Amino acid sequence: MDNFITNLQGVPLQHYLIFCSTIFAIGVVGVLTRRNVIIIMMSIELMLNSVNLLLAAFSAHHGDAAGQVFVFFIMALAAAEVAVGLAIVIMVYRNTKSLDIDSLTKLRL
Amino acid sequence: MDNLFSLLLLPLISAIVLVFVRSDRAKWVALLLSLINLGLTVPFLLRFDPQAGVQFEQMWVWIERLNVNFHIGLDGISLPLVLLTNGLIPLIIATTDHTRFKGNFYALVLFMQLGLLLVFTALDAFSFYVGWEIALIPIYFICALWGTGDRVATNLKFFIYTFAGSILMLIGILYLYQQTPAGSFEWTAFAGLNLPETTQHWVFWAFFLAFAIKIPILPFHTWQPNTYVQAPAAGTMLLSGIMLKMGVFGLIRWLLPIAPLGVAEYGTLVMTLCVIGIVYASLIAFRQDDAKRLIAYSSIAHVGLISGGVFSLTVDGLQGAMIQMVNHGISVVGLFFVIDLIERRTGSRSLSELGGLASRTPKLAIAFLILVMGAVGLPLTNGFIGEFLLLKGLFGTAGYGLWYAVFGGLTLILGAVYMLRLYQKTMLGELPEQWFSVSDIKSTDVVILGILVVLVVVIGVLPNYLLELSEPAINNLLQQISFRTA
Amino acid sequence: MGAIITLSLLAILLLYLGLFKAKSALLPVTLAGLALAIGFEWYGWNQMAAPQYSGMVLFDHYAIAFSILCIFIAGLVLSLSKAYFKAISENVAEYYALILFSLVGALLVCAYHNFAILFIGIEVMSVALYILVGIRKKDRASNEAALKYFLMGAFSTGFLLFGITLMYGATGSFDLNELQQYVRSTPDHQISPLFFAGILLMLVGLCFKVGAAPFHFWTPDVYDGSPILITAYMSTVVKVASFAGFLRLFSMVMVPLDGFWEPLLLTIAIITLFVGNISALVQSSFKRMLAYSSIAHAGYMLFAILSIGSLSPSAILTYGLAYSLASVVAFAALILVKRQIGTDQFESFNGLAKQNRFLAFVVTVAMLSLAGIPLTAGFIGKFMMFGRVMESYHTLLLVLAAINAVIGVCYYLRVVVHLYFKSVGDQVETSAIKVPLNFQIIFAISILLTLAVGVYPEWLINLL
Amino acid sequence: METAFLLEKLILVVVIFTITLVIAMYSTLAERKIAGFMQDRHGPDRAGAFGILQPLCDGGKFFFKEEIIPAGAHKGLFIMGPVIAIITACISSAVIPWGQTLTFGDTTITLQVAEVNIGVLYIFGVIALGVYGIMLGGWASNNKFSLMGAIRAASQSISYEIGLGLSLIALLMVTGTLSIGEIVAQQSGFVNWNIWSQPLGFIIFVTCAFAECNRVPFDLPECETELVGGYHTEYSSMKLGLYMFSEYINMFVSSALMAALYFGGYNFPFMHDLGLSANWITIIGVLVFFSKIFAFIFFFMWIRWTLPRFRYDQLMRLGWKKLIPLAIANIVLTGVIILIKDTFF
Amino acid sequence: MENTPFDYVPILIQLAVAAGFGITTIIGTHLLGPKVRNANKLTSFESGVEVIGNARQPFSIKYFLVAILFVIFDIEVIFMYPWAVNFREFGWEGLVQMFVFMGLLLLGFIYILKKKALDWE
Repeated sequence: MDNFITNLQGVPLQHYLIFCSTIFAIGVVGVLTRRNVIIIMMSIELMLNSVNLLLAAFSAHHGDAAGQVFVFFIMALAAAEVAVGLAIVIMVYRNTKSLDIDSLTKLRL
Repeated sequence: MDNLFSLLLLPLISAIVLVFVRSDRAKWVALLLSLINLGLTVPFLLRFDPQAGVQFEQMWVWIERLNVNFHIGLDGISLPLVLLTNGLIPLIIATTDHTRFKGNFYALVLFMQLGLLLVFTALDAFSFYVGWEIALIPIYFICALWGTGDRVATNLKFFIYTFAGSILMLIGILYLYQQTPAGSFEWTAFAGLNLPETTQHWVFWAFFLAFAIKIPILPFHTWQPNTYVQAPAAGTMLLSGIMLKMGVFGLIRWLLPIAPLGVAEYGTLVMTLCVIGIVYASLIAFRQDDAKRLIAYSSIAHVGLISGGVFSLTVDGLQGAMIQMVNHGISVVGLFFVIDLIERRTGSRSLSELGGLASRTPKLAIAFLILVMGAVGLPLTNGFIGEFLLLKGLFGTAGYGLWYAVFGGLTLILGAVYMLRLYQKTMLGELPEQWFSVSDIKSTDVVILGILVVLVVVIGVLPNYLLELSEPAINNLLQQISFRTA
Repeated sequence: MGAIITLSLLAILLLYLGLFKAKSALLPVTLAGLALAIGFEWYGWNQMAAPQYSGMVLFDHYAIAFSILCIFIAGLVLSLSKAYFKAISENVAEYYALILFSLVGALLVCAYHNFAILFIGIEVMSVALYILVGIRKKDRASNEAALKYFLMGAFSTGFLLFGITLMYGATGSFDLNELQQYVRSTPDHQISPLFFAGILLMLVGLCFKVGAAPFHFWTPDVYDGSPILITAYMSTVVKVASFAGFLRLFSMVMVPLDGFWEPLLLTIAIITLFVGNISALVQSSFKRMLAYSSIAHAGYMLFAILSIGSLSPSAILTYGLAYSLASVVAFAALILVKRQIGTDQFESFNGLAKQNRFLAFVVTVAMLSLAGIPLTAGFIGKFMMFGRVMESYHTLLLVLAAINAVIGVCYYLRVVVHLYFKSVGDQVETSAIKVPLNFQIIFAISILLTLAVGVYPEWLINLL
Repeated sequence: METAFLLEKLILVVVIFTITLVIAMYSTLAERKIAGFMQDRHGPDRAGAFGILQPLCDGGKFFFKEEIIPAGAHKGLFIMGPVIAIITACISSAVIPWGQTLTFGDTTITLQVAEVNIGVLYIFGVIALGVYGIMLGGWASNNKFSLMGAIRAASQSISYEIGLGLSLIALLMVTGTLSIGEIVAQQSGFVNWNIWSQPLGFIIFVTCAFAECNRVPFDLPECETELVGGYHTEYSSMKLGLYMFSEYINMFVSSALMAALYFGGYNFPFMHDLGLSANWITIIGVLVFFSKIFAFIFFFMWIRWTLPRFRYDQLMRLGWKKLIPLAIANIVLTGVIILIKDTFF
Repeated sequence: MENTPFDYVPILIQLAVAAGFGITTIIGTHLLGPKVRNANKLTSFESGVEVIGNARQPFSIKYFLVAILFVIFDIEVIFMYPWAVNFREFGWEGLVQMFVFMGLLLLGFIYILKKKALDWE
């Protein structure tokens, strides 16, 4: 039990780094491979939140509050972004009745 | 009255004025303005001292941070071309049909004059490049807007070719700019560079391609015949009479002093190209049915010879090139005008359809004959002295001089053949029935042709005046080169 | 800061004007506000430039010049919008407000001195645009463009943020000065690998934002699907501001590490040029052509970052101004033509020269400027870019750029060809296109400025 | 040491959990009894004296009823809904200080499960999670009434969460800490209770708490006259029981919060003047705290039979247009007054 | 008061207990209750009427609007927490700054109200 607690308190920075990078990578892969718009948005959120976590970890590591303040900024703007994004998704859904990104073929590349 | 800038400013102002002249009088306004500009040129000619190097210099800082100056001046090499430009532009304007062209056409012509003059007077590479490019835009529009046939594709090709060449030149200029110690675009700074040999090779190609496309020298000439044929007569005159001299001028003014080692390395190759071009173009010219196309090819042959003269790196060759540039300008403008007059009267340029017009148009026939003689280079015409000097220069070229001279000399013979065929097929022989009603040229046209004919003869008889203008400059240049290559 | 506050308040004021149905006051108020903002920036020019607000922003000459440029271009776009917005939606006030919000973001990006502000600026700039892109609610193309822009924008933000975070992890600061200190004082081999990874990710994020290949694939679709004026705004103000931010980061912090990122950026620049130009060449739609050409121009603008020097800022400023002016003209002309003909294909420009000489002339000058022909601002921009590259002897890049310049000329001339040499088809009535007064003024200003910069660029280049 | 500490906390958790469950169970009885009292009738009185065993019978019945999962439902989510509801309801009490410390020889026991310094944020976060249980259940049921109820519940609870948060901000400005333990500790005696400095904030908080608990007059998510059973229309047996439980637990926790944040928690008047030992003060404090909680629970039930249910538009209007501006005004007022006091007095 | 991650462990315990309770009861009823199923019983309840269509249909955009507004306002509220806790230290200057922030928020809020985003007809 004691061991468990010391471990909890002393997680090395590398672990956060690897953990967050993994989540970030999962997010990126999600964006690139999934076809459903909502899931893509969730993947993007995953990316942003991994960043938040890492920022908080770094902030604690450096003993510098700026990192946490940055997290606040990210949260606020991510919220704004999601608000707009969801509105766009709904708008698209109303017109196409589909959330599949592949069905959006009006504009060709 | 030695403000050289006014020479450049006037065409610009004239062009702007002419945009707003919408009536039939545009031609006369343009003619008047261009004649004023010609008049302004005269004082420079009178006060010019051939021995004194670059004169009438004017320099303003253009972009300080980049060391770009607006730097213009005249020397023995540029003065004849300025004269040629300012002399030919009024003539070309005079040849146009005032009912067909509105103010915007003349505005373009005068705007082009600005570009041309800037090219010929620039002593700063940036100014030179700007002039080089802005001469291109108006001629593109002239050819494309008033041209005939598949003008869009043809002119696109023309534009792309020349633009590609000039972009290469821009890279070369920027490279040299980096090489100069203080970061300067000045011609003197460029010419004073002592670049390593391999670098000079690269620089040579960067500049040479731009000039070669413009001239055009053999493998880069493919844009030329169609463009000439499809352009309106005035456009063709501008292109062949003045614009292609930009290329030759560039060779003499920029390429030779900057990359003498490059010239030494590739001179033989270029000379060979020129000579092949001469023979090739002449042979093709001989087979043409379209009179305009025939002259277009003859033009390739002639400029091939001129470029050959430049690369011969002899006084004679360069002097010949200088005077022949002027001569060719006069002749080719005259010839194209004649063809245009014929076409306006008969509606045809086809040698197989035409014939025997001399009986109906005696004045035209006489002028045409003299112009053809000039183009062929008979003694006592302007062509003679030019071609003579050029061949002499070719002969004097180190290495394969004899061969160049022999093949270059073919121009004279072949030129005589196709030019006389042109004359014979149009003016002599039996007059087809449909041309019975063809009338002779009007008095204005007589005046224009008269001036051209007089020029052909005068320069033919008294070439020394022109030669003396450029001789010191050429000598100086050659000394520099030999000093640098040694 | 005065300008940023002015614009934010202005945007809110506009929203309220919209609420109280004072629609006719919108444009005058907006323009007055923009003028006031420029006045503030102007006033700040002679002030001592030091990082303000806890080192968050820095209003040096660099920031002010780019800010003024952004405000000016936005003013041009907004002046064109009078009738245009009314035609596509009833929420006119929101248009103005959103564009102004986006402009505020752009100004922040120009003036940031801390990654927090960079991030906020980019987001404010983009979020407003997500809405604007999709403002035509019933139009599927507009919908699709909005969705794609949003997804790609958010995606790239993720990369940018991860990059920022890693740099923060390496240095413990978001402040540009401190990052600079870190890079300068640490020997190369001791710089944390996190920092390099951060550079990489930020590079990806920024390239997304400026639409550089291979992260460009959203650009054509988004530009194509958006309402024309929004496209004009995006391809000018947003692009200029993004590049200003991009350059500021690299010139302040990254210069000592150029061995690391230069090859990458070089590759990106080359790919961008070729992708942009070759794709633009094969388009049949004028709007799409402009979209791809904007990718190509991003490639040219990368040159200044690739070879950072004392002239880079003015190079980007000049190029940005030239490109923006020409783009505004091109898009404005497209609006007029599309209103008449109903399509944004090249064909709709057919024979325009016969119907409206002024319009044709204006478009021609814009195209020549985009192509980089002397005596237009575009040439000066391109010349400076080429000069930058030559200074660091990327001769191969320069040769490739020359090839691209030639390709560029092909498609820009194609417009000219359609303007002057193609005849109007039978299907369209040949009634002359009318150019409203505000369009005339904008055209005149843009073209005069293009020519003025082209002939005498000294003042512009000396600014920075 | 750590093991002992954890053991102690485990015991505390189990005790509190049990108390919570018991209170929740008997709240159901209390509700019916109070309803009866208000309507002048008896209420349940068969099972045991005064129906005292009624909640046990109800509980037993829940266990032995058939559980039905509709064919069109999403099975996993359908089961997860009530579990999440009960979990979020139960864990929110973790940061509430039930009393001061008890000392037995060397050991000191704090009557608070987790002494974290961000207690208010924790509460706020857990409350926000509460909506998931309802939303999942309603959506998974694949029933129109359920979905409607769930959406209403979600939209209602998030609307009032803003008011809740804003009213708390004013409180935090007064207290200057996020730790509930400290907030309560500051209110020792009677005059220090936050209700005196934050009357408006309290009213807003209470209103929002009612809405968060889906209590009348804000019980639109399950209003039987419109939506049958609302989000739990399709639920039966213990899953329904869990939803019910979670509601009553929520009510209990809200009451505890109100008592702790505004009414001094375990503090009572003259507590330090009676000359009692610390342990006794703690024990009395706990009792006082629970009596305050019961008073609020009674208040909840009292309101139920006093006010009629809102219409949905009225509900939204109240939340957005009245409470939020009011809460902001409260913040402004609090800030200005505090600063004037600090500066001039 | 210094907090360590350790202080949060009791919360985990409580979480475990609560989850254990929930899951146990669910499993318990599953084992105890009778299982007499038929198709009729398993259809969704629509007041005894034939079930029409899927329940998961698009619903009023207003709910969505509320959700979005919540997300935005809630974030703004989060911003105020750190300020509120330390508000005495910031003094008048901090107050004015926060008032500016709230003023802007309020302007947005009024805009929303005026746009009738929160009116249910």
